[in-house]
Amino acid sequence: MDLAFTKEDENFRQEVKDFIDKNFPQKLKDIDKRTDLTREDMLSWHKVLYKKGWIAPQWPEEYGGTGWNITQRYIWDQECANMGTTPLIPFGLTMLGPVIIGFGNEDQKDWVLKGILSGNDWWCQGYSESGAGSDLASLRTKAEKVGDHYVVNGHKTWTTLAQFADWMFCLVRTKSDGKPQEGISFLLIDMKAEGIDVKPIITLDGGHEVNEVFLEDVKVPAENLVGEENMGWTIAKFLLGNERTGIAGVARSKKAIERLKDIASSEYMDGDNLINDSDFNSKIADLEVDLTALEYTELRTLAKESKGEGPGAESSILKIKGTEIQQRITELTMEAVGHYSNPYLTPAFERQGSNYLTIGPDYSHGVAQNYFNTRKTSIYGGSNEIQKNIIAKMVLGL
Amino acid sequence: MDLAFTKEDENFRQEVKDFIDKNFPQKLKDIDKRTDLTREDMLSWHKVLYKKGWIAPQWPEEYGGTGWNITQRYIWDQECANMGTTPLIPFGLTMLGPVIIGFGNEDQKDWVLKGILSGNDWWCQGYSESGAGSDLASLRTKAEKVGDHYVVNGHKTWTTLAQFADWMFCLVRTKSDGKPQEGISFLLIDMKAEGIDVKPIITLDGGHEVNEVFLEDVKVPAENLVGEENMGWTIAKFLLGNERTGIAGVARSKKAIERLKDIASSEYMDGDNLINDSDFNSKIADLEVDLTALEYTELRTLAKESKGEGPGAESSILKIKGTEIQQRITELTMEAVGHYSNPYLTPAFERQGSNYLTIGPDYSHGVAQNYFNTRKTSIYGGSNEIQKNIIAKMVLGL
Amino acid sequence: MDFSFSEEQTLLRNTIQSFIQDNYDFDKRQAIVKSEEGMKQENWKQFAELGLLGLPFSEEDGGLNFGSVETMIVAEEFGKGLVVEPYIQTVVTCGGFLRRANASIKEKYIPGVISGQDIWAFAYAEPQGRYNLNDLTTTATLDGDNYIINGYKSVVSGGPWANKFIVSVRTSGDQRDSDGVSVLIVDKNSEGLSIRDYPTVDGSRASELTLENVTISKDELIGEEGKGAELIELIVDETIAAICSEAIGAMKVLNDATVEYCKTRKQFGQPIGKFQVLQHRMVDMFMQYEQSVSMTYMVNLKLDEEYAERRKAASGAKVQIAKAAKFIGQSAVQLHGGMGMTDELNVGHYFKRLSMIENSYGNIDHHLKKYSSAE
Amino acid sequence: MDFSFSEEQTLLRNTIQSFIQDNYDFDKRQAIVKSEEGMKQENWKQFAELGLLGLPFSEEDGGLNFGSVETMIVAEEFGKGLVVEPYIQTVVTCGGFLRRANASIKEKYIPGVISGQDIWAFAYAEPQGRYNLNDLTTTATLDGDNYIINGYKSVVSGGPWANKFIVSVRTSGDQRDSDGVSVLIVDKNSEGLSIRDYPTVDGSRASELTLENVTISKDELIGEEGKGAELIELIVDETIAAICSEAIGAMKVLNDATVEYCKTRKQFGQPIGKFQVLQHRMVDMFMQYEQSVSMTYMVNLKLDEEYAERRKAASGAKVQIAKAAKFIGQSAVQLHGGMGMTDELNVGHYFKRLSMIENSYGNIDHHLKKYSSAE
Repeated sequence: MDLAFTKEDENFRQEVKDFIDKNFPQKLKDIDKRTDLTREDMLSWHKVLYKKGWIAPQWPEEYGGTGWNITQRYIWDQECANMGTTPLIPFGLTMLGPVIIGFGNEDQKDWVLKGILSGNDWWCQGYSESGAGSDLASLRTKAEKVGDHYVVNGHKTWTTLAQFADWMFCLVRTKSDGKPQEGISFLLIDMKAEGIDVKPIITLDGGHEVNEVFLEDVKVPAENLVGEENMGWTIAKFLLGNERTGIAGVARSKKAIERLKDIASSEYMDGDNLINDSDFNSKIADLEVDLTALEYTELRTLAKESKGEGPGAESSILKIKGTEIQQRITELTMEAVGHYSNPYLTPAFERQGSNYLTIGPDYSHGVAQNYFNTRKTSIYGGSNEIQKNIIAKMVLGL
Repeated sequence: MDLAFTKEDENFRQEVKDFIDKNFPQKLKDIDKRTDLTREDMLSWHKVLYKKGWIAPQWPEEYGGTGWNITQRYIWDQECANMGTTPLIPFGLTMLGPVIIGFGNEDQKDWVLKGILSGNDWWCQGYSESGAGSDLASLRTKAEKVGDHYVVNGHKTWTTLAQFADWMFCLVRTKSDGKPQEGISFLLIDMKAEGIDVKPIITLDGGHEVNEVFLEDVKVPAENLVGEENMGWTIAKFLLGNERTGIAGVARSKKAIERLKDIASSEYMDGDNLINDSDFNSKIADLEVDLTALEYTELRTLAKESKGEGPGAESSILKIKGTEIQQRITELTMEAVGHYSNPYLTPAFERQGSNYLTIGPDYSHGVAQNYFNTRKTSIYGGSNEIQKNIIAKMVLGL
Repeated sequence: MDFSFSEEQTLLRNTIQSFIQDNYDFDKRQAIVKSEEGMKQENWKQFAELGLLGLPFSEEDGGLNFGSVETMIVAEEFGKGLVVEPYIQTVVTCGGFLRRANASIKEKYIPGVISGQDIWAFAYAEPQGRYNLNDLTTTATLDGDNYIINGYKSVVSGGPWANKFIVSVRTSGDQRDSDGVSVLIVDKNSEGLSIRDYPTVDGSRASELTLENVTISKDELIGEEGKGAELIELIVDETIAAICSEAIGAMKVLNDATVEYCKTRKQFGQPIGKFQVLQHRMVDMFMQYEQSVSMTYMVNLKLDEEYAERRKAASGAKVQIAKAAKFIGQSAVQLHGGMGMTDELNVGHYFKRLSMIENSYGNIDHHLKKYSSAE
Repeated sequence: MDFSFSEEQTLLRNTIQSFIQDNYDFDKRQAIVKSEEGMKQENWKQFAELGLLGLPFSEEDGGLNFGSVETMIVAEEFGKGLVVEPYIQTVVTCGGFLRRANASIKEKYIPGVISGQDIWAFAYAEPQGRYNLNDLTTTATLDGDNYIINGYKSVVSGGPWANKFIVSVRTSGDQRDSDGVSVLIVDKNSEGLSIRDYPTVDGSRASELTLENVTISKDELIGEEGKGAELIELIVDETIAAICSEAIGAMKVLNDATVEYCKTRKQFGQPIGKFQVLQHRMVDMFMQYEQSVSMTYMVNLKLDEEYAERRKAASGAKVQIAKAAKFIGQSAVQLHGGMGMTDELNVGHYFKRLSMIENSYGNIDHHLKKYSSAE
């Protein structure tokens, strides 16, 4: 047992810092964080990392991974968060990539992984349906085999950033008798195919992140099936397990707490800074302790993983605690800015001729929206209640 | 809507105060609260109130109640708590009394109610069994009708203060087929009857409050059946509803918070009194707010009741919130005394020749035991989980 | 003690309920929120016709002389409809100041409130002041018969709709002294007053006010110069009582909607309301609501008590309501799943309004401190 | 970074587990607790034979030169058995002082610790001091070659079993100054020292110490006069790390027992572990446990870091462990129902021990404050 970083680790950290410092796109630094990013903005950092060969640390080296050990991956995450790099779009890198590596055929490994690594293909996730939220197995979008094609009909929802996507990996029903889990298949669908219609869902914070995707007689070549027909459930579960690991977001939460402390150091209360209020301070400290515990819980999980154990149901802990902490940070941040959490300042408002940036301190902009938006984290990706069911069953044997 | 006390209310309050002041037994004031009270001590205040006619405010006047309205009952509870009177034993007054009034025959009304009012009969409650905790309906103690007697065989547990009891009201199984709720009867059993054996259960705080009661071929006259045979379930539920109302303990929790504040005003932290610590203070204030809300929730429930509505499942709220608050008070009190929550000081220890009363401040004695003991409140009387099931079903219709 | 409503009060409640039913279903509410103006003048006229704008004023002043229980009823029902028109701001808060002012101010201004001609807003907050009502850098100095006001007021709720403002200023003393606080009436068209309007996250509107040598007659002073702190605290407590009433209305809608949704929405082959964990969560929501109702009744009935008792009632109620608002709001969204996150469903909008109520006129920590210092 | 245990460490864990299995099942433990002495000398001898009493001492001093991870393993396994013998007090706390003392003190005292001949206790708390280690009214004044000590020490854990005490005293400065704190060794038989022993609620023993002109040689000073505060804080942090380790052992037993009980105990026709609300409660217990394990590993690996990092590690761990101890302890009792309330079942005893750990060497509030001030 040992927490020390070796000389090599420290060298690696320096290399990472230097690289980010020199190569993180200037435009992303300048962009007002409150403005919606364009598709190209979102991909610009991805492309830099691709060129460097650092785009997929979590993949095996032979498929384009970095070959980093867990300490190096930990350092990488830390420095990315410290230096405020834009998060990468996870659908290809974190979700689909490992699925293709584990279940795809050689041909799929070739074109899908390449497209993900290069950033040429933007993927979205076709899992949820309006009748099937956390209960994935009850999905109804149907795929019928007709010659060398599947014909897909149905409706997906909560599809994040589908408005930008080139491709969708999609769970479809290929058999309707038997147990609901048994008739599901995993298809790769071209978003430009005829019969696909994407409609925005506006969320309560006013943002457009998620969509409905309607599929009407969409033709999908049979070679776009991943794994065997009707083994989609196995793949879906594998994918959800991977999704949960990334979701803890420890390094970014650390950064968000730093920001919260900065805000509390700027805000006043009875003539003193808010950060000096014992009650507020205790709440921050409590949050930091919880996050530190999560950090080490994640490290312990990664260490197990690197020995070939897991990720088991323990990764559900990371999802639950990670999202709880993210939500509490947004809550406390909203509390910190006081009255200035009220203004609803959007670019649209600015376009009406008012310079919204001059209302309230900079750091207050969007904190309420962020609080509202972050409520999703305990719902999406398998609600936290579902995660607890998984732990109860898989870990405690209840 | 109006919270004001009328002139008559204020006169009544003065009368109550004067009465308690003059008549609360001197011996009970002197008795060290940490010493186990004797049976006679426990009954002494009861007997004073009986003489005055104030022993059963919650009963209808015709059966010996006081005829007070809800405001007067509220004032009475407040003043008893303020003046620190010893709580009355609830088994006869709060639990059995209303059952006999509602379900008993004339003969039972006569002897049972008289014995309760006068304090001559000490009752205990024969509900729980080791196989049937919160799941009362699964009880197995059996009563067989043999001529003009029932012969009872079985085992009751968690029977509070059975060591002092003259009588036990007892749920027994009189029919074993059909739904489990349908074969239960409500019997009055003489604790001096042959075949009854009471064995103490020592709780984790070291106290002896609860017991096991073994019944072997106990003969119970058939006239001791309350209501009809096999209607015990209806009676049991009626009784549990009444039990919950009293359990909120608002006035006594108020007193306990006063005591907590006194302790926090005597304890030191970094040279100042603990009461001046913002974090600790906020915790007390938070508790007081919760208790005030509960006080008005109880008053609203009583007001409804006095109009003939309820007590419905709403009384489960009083049980849940009341016990949560009681538990938090004991928790904070333990926190307040700091290191001196550790000593385990008992009369037994004193009998070994050491004057335990001189270890730590007076107010620290027994606070940890009290904390441990109070954990029972969320378990007994229908666990708080069961109460929530009741609200979900009865109030929310889930 | 009595917890029942009079017939007259029940009638009042029915009136508001009919108004909401007819004019304020969720779609209509959203249309109002998204409109250019952000409120509906027609509704305001109807409030006047129904007598609501004169509720707390004495008969002498042309009002109905109703008490806090009636205000509670109106606010609670408005809370159920997520009404955005600035009733509390104009009638409860600014009306609270006006009805305690001298005869000439009453005469000058109260008729305009009751008739619906004027809309008022209370400009008290300042960027450095947080929830401390006496932390004021906005100053007014007497110059002959006029006050000259300089300063900045932030997040004035309902500001864009108001043509009159009540402004708290410092006329003497240090930045946070309670002595030296005064209350002035400022007209929207005053020279030197610049106003910047914006929408708020809960569908309402607010303004930033900059005051540069705004000059008003000294007759526009409410109460005694320098002695405004007590009055402000009293009226803020009355406002808190009204906001708590609004909150329990909103909570009730959210709780009912959540129970209803869980009874119909199916997952894993059964209504999700059959899952015990969700049942207990809804029970906790219900208990939080009941406790909030209790505190709301209590504060509305204790507004006329002596200071310490009123202080504990108001701060205690605000603490309970804020905790419940957070818990019920978050839980309702969570139990509605993805649907709870959408702009389309009403649930998120109740959640947003409750979230803003949480911190308005002081958050939990602020009121816990006020509670314990009020012995 | 590496989170695996070496073979040697696993061997050590197995050794302790065997000891617990053979000598410390619950009945045996209760017999020890209820005995006149309250601990078992035979066990202490066995600790010595197993080398446990020499664990942290350098080989030069006759010890095994093991680090905090080994101490963690021992304490964790002792926690599973609810071991009452004062291992942490003697070896970790007092041993921590001794191994940092000068050569002559080392030589004089360490062999007695390692051989099991001496039992030590740390007398630091005072009635007014709460968790502030520097809040001392017990004084020592130098008189020629002797210190003369006067004062009162409260709730000295393991006091009745100790024949040597390490006592924190004030040799100069004001009551709460960090300068002027010194650390002295006091023999049980010193004249002027009176000791009152009593049992504690968690099955251990403690003492009150009154010191009236207790005179000891100035050679019994550990470290420099007046400079003891830093050393004390360091050793208290090491003690906290060991207590956290003990706590995760106790939590593990409680969690396992609760899951097991809920699988077998039936109500309403099924094992109560089938009720979703209880399942999620047990999941929360499990998560609290995992988070506690993480913090315990962390603090044990960070004891040698620079001050701010060690401070955050120790206070952070204590906060997490205290929260988990409360939650797991209370939940285990609740889920065991009436049985959890009995003296007869082990559950209540783990709950009691965990409750005392919650506040020992500082409660949650204390450590949250220390955490945030350690930037």
